[in-house]
Amino acid sequence: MGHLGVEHYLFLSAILFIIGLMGVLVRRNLLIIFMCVELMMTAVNISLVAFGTATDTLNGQAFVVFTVAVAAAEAAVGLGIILALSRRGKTVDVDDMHSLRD
Amino acid sequence: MPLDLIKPEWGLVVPQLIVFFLAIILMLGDAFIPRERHYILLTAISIIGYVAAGIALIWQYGENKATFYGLFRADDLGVFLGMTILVAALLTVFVSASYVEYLEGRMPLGEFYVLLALSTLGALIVAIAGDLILLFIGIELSSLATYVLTAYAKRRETSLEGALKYYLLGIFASAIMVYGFAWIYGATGTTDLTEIARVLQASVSGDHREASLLLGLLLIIVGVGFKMAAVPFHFWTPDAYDGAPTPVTGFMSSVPKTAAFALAIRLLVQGLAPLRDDWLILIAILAFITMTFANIVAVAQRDVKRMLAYSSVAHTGYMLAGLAAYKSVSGFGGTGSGDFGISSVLFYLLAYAFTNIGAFAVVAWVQHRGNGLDLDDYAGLAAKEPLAAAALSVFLLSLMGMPPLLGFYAKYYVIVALLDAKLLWLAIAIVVLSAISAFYYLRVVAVMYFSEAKVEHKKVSTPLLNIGIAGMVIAVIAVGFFSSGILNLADHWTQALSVAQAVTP
Amino acid sequence: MAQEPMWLTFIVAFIIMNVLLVGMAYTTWYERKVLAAMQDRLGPTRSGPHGLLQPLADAVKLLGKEDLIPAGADRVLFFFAPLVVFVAALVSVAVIPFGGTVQIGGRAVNLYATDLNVGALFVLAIGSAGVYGIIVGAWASANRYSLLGGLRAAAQVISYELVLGLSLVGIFIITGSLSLREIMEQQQRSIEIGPLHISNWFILSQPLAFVLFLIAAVAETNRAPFDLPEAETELVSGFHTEYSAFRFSFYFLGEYINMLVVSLFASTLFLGGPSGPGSEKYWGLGLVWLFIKVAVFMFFYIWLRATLPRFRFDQLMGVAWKVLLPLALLNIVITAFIRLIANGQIF
Amino acid sequence: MPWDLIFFYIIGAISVLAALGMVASPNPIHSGILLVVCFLNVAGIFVMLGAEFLAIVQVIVYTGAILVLLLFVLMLVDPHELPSFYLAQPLQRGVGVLLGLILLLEIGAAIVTQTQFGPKGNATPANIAAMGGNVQALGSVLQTNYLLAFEVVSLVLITGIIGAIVLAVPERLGQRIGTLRSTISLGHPRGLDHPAALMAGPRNETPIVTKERKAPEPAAVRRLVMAKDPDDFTSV
Repeated sequence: MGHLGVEHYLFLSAILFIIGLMGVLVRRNLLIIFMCVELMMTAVNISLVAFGTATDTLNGQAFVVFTVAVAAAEAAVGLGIILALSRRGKTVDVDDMHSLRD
Repeated sequence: MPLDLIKPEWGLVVPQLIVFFLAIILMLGDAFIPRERHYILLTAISIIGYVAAGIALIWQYGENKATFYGLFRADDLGVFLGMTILVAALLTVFVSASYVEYLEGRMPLGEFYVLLALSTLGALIVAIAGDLILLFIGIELSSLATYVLTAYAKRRETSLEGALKYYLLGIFASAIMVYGFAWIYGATGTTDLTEIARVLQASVSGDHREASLLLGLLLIIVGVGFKMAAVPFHFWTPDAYDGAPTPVTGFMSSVPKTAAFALAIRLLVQGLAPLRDDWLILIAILAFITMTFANIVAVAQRDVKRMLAYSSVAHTGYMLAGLAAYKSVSGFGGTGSGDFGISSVLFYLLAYAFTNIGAFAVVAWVQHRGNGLDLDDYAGLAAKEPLAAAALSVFLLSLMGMPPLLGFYAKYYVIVALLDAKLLWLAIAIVVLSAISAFYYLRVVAVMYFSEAKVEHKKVSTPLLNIGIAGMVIAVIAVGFFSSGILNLADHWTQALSVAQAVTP
Repeated sequence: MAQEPMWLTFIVAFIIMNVLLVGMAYTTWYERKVLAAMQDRLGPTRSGPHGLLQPLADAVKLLGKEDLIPAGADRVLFFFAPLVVFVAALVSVAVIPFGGTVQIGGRAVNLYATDLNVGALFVLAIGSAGVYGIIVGAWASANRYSLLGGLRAAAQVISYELVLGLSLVGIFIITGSLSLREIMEQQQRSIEIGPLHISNWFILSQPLAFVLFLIAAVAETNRAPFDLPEAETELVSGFHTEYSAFRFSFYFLGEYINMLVVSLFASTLFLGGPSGPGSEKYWGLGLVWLFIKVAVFMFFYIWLRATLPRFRFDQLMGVAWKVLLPLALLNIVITAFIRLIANGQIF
Repeated sequence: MPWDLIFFYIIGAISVLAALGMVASPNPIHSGILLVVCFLNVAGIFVMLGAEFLAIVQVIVYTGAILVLLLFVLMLVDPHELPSFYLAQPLQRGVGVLLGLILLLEIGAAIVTQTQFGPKGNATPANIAAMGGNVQALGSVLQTNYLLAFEVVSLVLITGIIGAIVLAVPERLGQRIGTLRSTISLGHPRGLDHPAALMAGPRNETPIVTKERKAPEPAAVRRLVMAKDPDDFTSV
């Protein structure tokens, strides 16, 4: 690693995590809150990989694979909820659809 | 270079596999069975599946092994928690079938059962997990399915908004919790709970604590607090409980909550036992704040469902008090005498599943008759529907802690454990707050029995729901008499700490 | 795999990049000629012999046009979006090997810019980052047709990226490596069964994966019949409606370089890259073989464009999720089983 | 020259600035794009830590899938139609920011005072290289030690898929339509938007119904199939 101790990565991770945390607490836009949580998750991933390097174990990297997969599933569900919310009161004009179909 | 394929002991995984296959079969059934027959067939499949899983789980009682490189722990803690989860899931099926099929504009039943099974499976996995990673995945599986279930009445705006709030705070809490996991992993170099405990035992001695360990502990408790809806982290609870379809509310208040407590027990008691002195005080404070705040706010609610939501938060506080009464089991790895604190939490979770799902079941029953959730909708219920009113009264009195109902025993054991652990102030707080809670529980009972009816009831037949409610009433009244036996079973959780250290690959 | 000095790598990378750019320019000529032949026309003939200078004329024309920015556009993003597409297309070629290590003037030279041990995934990752150029550019134009094109691109790329990635898993199972150089080298060894020398090209052992890859690759590059993001008949050329002059030329360059990269990628993965008769002895011959393979793929692209009508959007998604994805998974399962049997770990 | 230190500071600075810009930006699309920039730099950090596979996964999954999906939704949804989300009261928010800063200090202190990491494992760079590289080493850990977790995470993903389908796909009210014809479609067959099918929720909120559109004739409905692109549901 040369000059670059694990602390550097941990600090970077902590800063990104706190930025995300603040964003969740301060912003009101749903989608930006969602982005902030994703940022927090990514910060956690940096920590996990850095700790893995520090302890010479691969468990941290394995953990990241799982957090990424879980984040993807969470994103699908969350964006589904947001889409469903945005669709309130709007429906497609069924007649138009019929005419466009064939 | 071919890997050595592992040969896990599949026999230990049978209950989880049954629920897994239940989810798969339900998925296929949803696709291939005609819609008209979903109601009968899928409900039957669900019930059979949960019962079978329960039987398989009982079969494992007394096992004490680990497999999958220590990821999977077959021990009595897992069995007891698993039974609680399966019972709650089974009761939810009874309550939800007709609700999903007939109310809120007929929601798709197949996906509902699939998500229910997946959420249950996630909770079951938390209950047997022996590794940080599996704990995380299990709790996320449970939560993720519950987010969708909360939004299930997607034609109703409150349902979606409650789900959104639940979802955003849920993933926020997960991020915080995983950060805590990362710190624990960094300090111990492993994700296996037994290993973590062993490493900590060696490094934590005297008063010196690594700041990083305390930070990890703090982050984990915040994350778990969100998941179990303890008070400073409960913002999502009223909206999500209120917005979700009523059977889902009952489910949410038992299964994901059991999963969160399973996570707390597995992680704090099993993995972080050497840091006991640090987390016990945090949990005790959290318990006190939670029950005080929730009980006081609940008094102001006129909406029955919302009142039950706050009551659910208050009960989280009581359970946390039980967790705080954890003393020690003669050092890590010992098989010393049973600890009363954790046993009381386990018993409370089981009792709470019957009682709370029962209360929400009656709310759903009233909704079936075309009525709302306001207190006025319950006025004079006793005159028209004496049985329903009696059932709701039983559940509410049990929640309040009226002897000889199930809820009384649950609270009683927590108080005994607290006294045992010399936490007198917390025990007194529980007694005082139970007295306050009597106000809002009894108000509903009073309205049902002593008010004039203001609304009309539709005639609806809901056989399955009625059977479920009857079963829960009987359980709440009768199970209390076997409480000491159940508590003895719960006491075997200590074996979890002495699980075979040599991990079978 | 010899360590080589930094300056040599730079030279190789520089040559690869220039070959790619020139190749891209003549791809347009090639496309016009082939299309013309298929439609019984002549194609470009005026500029230079057989119209060979036509790409140059096109470039001068594009650069000389007026550069327009719509009034409502988000200027910064509008500026950067085409660059993203172009750069992403260029970057992904860095890991594609044009051959192994060869001796030139007594010095060992690697015929690739770099050899990542995640090379194959690197190409996919860069491809999925490149779609931002389309989405962002579409949004920044403040035009509804563009936006619709961008949305389609997003949905399409997410879906087909999955198929593209999964179709390669079979190869990874066989080779046990994600490095493209390793994958290429394994295909150069032929399998000997008695007197027969069977080529080890993965198109033979993974035919299903090859077909899936080809379909998904066409969709990834937004070419006909999957060119819904720019469908000119419905969306007035979609995401680049508002782009003109050199900004448009970056999109244009990006698309054609992407086609070349995907062809190179496919040749490396399934057709053994530069392997062919005589390529073991003379590395120059290997480059010729690679050129021929790429030319065949490009012909296939153009052939599709000339022949097939465009998909409807729901058909596009349906094909990805209900046909290609299950087939890709099936391919993985079968390959894994065969691998297990070959290892003697089951049966 | 400490190249790694210089690289680290450049990449780290870009990612922090992009993250700050993401939180501060008034325009959600800009936020999303800045987050993409941040994540690409985080992938660079992973490469510096010797986790090439995770760097690629970071790019493919986060920037290639999650954020594309996010931008998709951002463009699809009119931000004014979403409820604004109050996590807490303004006062609590102020306290939250304060808590965040305290937490940052605490994490900083934890990093500085961390005297020891856990016991060393055997995944040293040399051993990983002997296994054939990061991908092979990580793969063997995932397929042996974490096999169960690997299987369970597939259930998480399928839950995500089911959730997205249940929530985002337009409703199919009433029955499944039997006479489907060539419906390879994102959407399920679309049923009857008849007011009678939209019973009020338990609190008699206004159910979500078609505004100003009449319910179609049942005969028309039977042949009706949601077989168009989801752009129909956009507000753009």
